[in-house]
Amino acid sequence: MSNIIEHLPVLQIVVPLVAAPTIVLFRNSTLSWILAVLASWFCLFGSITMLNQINGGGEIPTYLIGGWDPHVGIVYQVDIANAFILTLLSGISAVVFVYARTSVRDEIPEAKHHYFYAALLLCFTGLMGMAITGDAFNIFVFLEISSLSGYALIAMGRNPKALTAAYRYLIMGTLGGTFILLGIGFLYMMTGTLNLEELSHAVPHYAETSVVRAAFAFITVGTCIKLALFPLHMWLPNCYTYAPSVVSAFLSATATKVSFYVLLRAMFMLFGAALIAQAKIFLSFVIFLALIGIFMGSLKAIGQDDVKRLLAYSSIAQIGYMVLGLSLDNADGLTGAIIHLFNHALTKGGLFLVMGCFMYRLNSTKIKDLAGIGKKMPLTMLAFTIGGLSLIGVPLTAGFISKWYLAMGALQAGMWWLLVLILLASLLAVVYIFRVLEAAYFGTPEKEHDVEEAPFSLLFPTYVLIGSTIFFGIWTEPMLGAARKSAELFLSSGGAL
Amino acid sequence: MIIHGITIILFLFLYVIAIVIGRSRNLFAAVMLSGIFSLISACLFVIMDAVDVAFTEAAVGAGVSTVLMMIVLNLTSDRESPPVQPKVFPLLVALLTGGVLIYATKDMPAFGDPEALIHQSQTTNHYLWHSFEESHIPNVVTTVLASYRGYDTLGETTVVFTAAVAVMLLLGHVRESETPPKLINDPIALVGAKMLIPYILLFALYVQFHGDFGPGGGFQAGVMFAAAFVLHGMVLSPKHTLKAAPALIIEKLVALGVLLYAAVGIYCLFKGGNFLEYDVLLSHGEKPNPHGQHIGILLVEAGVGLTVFAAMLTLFYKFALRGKA
Amino acid sequence: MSILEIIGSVFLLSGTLVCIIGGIGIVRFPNFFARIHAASVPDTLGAGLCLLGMVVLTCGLSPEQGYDAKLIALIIVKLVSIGIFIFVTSPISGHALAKSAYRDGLGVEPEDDAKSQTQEGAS
Amino acid sequence: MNFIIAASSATHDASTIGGHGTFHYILIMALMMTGIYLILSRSNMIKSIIGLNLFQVAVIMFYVSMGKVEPGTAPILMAEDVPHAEHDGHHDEAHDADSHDAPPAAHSPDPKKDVELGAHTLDHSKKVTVGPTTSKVSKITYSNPLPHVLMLTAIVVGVATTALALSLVVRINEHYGTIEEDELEDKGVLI
Repeated sequence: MSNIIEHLPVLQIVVPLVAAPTIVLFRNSTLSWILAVLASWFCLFGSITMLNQINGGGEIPTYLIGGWDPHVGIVYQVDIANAFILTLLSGISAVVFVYARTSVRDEIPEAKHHYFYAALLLCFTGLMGMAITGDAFNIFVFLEISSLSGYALIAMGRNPKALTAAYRYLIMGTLGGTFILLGIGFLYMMTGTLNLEELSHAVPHYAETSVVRAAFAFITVGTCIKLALFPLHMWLPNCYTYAPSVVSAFLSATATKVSFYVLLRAMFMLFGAALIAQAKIFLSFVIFLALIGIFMGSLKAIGQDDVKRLLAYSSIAQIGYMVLGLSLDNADGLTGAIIHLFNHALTKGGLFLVMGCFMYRLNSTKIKDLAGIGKKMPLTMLAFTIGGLSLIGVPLTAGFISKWYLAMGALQAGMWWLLVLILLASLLAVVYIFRVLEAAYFGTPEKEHDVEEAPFSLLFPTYVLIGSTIFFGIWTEPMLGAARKSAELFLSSGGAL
Repeated sequence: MIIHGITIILFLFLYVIAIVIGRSRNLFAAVMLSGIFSLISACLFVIMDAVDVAFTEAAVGAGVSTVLMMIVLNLTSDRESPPVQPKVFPLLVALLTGGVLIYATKDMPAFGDPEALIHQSQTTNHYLWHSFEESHIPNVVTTVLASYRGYDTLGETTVVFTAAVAVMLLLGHVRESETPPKLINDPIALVGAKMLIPYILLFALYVQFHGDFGPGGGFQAGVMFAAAFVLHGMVLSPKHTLKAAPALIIEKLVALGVLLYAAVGIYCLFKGGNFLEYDVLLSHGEKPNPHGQHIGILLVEAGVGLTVFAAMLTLFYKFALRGKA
Repeated sequence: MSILEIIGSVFLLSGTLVCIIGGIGIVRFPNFFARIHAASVPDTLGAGLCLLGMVVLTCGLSPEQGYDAKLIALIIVKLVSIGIFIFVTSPISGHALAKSAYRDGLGVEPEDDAKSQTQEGAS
Repeated sequence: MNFIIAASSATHDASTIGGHGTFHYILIMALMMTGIYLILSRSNMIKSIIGLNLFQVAVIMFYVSMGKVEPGTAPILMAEDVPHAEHDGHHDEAHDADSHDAPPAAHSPDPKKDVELGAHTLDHSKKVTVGPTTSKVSKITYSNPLPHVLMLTAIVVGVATTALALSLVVRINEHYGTIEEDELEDKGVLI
């Protein structure tokens, strides 16, 4: 048992990576689901033990893959930020994979179930690989694994528009991935090493050279494409709307979050304050982009008739919040961004699972089809209401905590007008959430819905996620502590302004 | 550092090809030119001493991509509709990116400068002057690929596996084509192929195991194995190749290759080393254990070759058996 | 410039010359089937001559340049096998191209070319 | 052609083109620009995929040219760098170690010593006549093998992406009958 703990960092990736080909080998749908759930639960327990070990002041030794030293081979240096993101990823996937059983049987043809689960596991492996690795080029390799399986998963949506959405996402995603590859190449050219730890020590020496500045530009733009930050977000709405409900839930709660983690890692650890200090206008430009993203996302969300597309646009707005927290560049703002990453993953994952319940019963998520559904599917609608409140940021929900820290960060940075804008944007969120609630509870359906409540196998995982938004809204200590430590780690490594 | 004349000529070829690809509206010509583009870039790689990359680019870039694109052209249409209006935005993006790129060259070390930073780094130093000591393999690229950065290659084999799974997901259900593909009974091509296929397979095996001493290895060998089957499928018909290599078995081979690779890593765990630490294989305790490295690299390259062969063949089946829309 | 190098470079030059003639042939010949001849026949000969030139050049390599007899033999065997490979594939591909064009009903007259050109449209 | 000429003359007048030594990189970067332009400007999906290929091959070429050492050859150890290849199996470690110890002492951090992560051993200023790629024992310099390994990965990733994109194009063509993004946008399918 002890050596499993010792090899935990690499087993987090190897277990799901081995499960995927085993699934393709056995070609059986139930077995595939069981293997997927077991792999994600193993990773969940693994990352929780690692998080507790680090939270308790411990230090996870550097894991030398292949037994080679850091400057020769690839190493895993798991710190608080890694463990935080890993716990989030495996937590979300543990719930979503359990949910997938009935939802996949309803939306995906029987012959392709095992391929679907294999692709889901590969996407999970890729995201975990990006979150944990300590080697720059390794990030690109796992980025490609998660992206390729993501494109295929999105294209499995029943509506043929999913194909064009996946194509558009593929072209933009590959462009982003190649920009990241180019950025890594520039960094390697100037420092001669690919290890993130050595890079974070070597890059500040060359911060003035044009090569490192170009690397900064390419990595940031590449990550922002994957992150769907405002001007580069065109692919996201269609993808989340037309993808199968399991895939929308999984990707909305994990893919953009890992890209945000990579952006954090790059901006603070690799380039650090030396570069950001010089690029003062860059930070204000990023704040400007984030604000446009927030308002454009919220306004577009109000005008949507399909609830899934409404949630997709609201995701763009929430990503704007995270980038806002990042660009405030102080402890509170960064803590707000990291904890918002966690809370938004839970909230948006829960809301998309609710959409899966509606898809299961009504085969549609349009607002006019949901008219008066509150009476027929009360539990599902209650889950949507709680999730909506957390999205708005009502006190006692997780959303409130992150909005609170973002506001504190804004005040600390002396931008009180930002506080007003954050509150204004929350009001917009109120509008588009209540539009759905009003239709669901008070609307009158054209024809009487003859559906009954969503099955327990769908409702239980949904309530796990929705319940956790309340749980982490009240008992904030574990995750908030980890988020604050990660923020301090990022700021200290880069050197605060 | 003088730029060799041949490099300038080859770059000239590349520009001409890139521009003709952009302008020509016959997609068939564009696909063939993209294959030639890959081949000429492979020549450039040889000039820049990257023999393994040249081999892979020629086999994988020019070979597989061009074959897949031509099959897709056959399924869709090989005419491009005339451009509606010249788009300014793409030119803007291209020039902006180009501007940043050329700004980056301001402080770049000169091309081929031995004092450039990456040639001084410890990593290069270790790879060049200690890899033979630790693995007894002359081809440093194979040692770095399979042993020092073996985890990257595991990720890469998973990328190939992901592509195979994704294509199975998208084109999985074989639509029986309304018009059965007309059998091209061309005896001369058939006899020629029959003469060539055994030598292609033999050369693929040579490349698989020669990877330690010269350019070669799992990827190139896997593609060449698949190329032999693709040639058989092209000359006869994919249905005949299916008799020789049934699709179900090939799908299982894709999974088996990745499992073989991961199994070698996990076996190292059980033997007490870290993941993918070949030193513990067949070891009696001495630290640099070339025999363990040899076995590890051999098995790992076999896993890669298996996955790449089966994945490329699956891609060919899924595309070639697709009925015309 | 030893004698072997001179012979080798003569072969190389003649091979390239033949390929250039083939290239000119592709441009100037009237119809598709004539162009196929210009494409496949000279290239096979040109490649063969270049390979022969390379074989002669490798024979001229001396041991103190780091090439002992074993290595030179290996290089020559590789060059000869490439030659055989080209001698088999190049004519066959020319033949397959011509056969499929003929089966698609492409005539020998120049206007057949024009017809296929019009399909091509303003390229 | 205009942007190529503009690019190469924008920052370098003719005299320093060869001198500054980065002209080679500028040639590659112009290819990258062509690739990006092809991806974004062409409405035909297959043309965009070919553009994607061009862009990725150009990035691969950039990596490979980064690894080139001018007087060097391919990173395959030649006969005299391979200690006693024809030795009868067993190598006496002692002899082996000293004849091929680390490269010129001037620059050789002892790799066996556990490298403390913090201290960064290489500094840009120190010029070394004989770089580590030429060991003082052997006369041969080798190009840097690491970019070659990374690019083997990038090529395979490129082919995987192309295969996936082509299967999407086939499925889109089956549903909508066209592979032109403009026509798809007219049908309100692709935003």
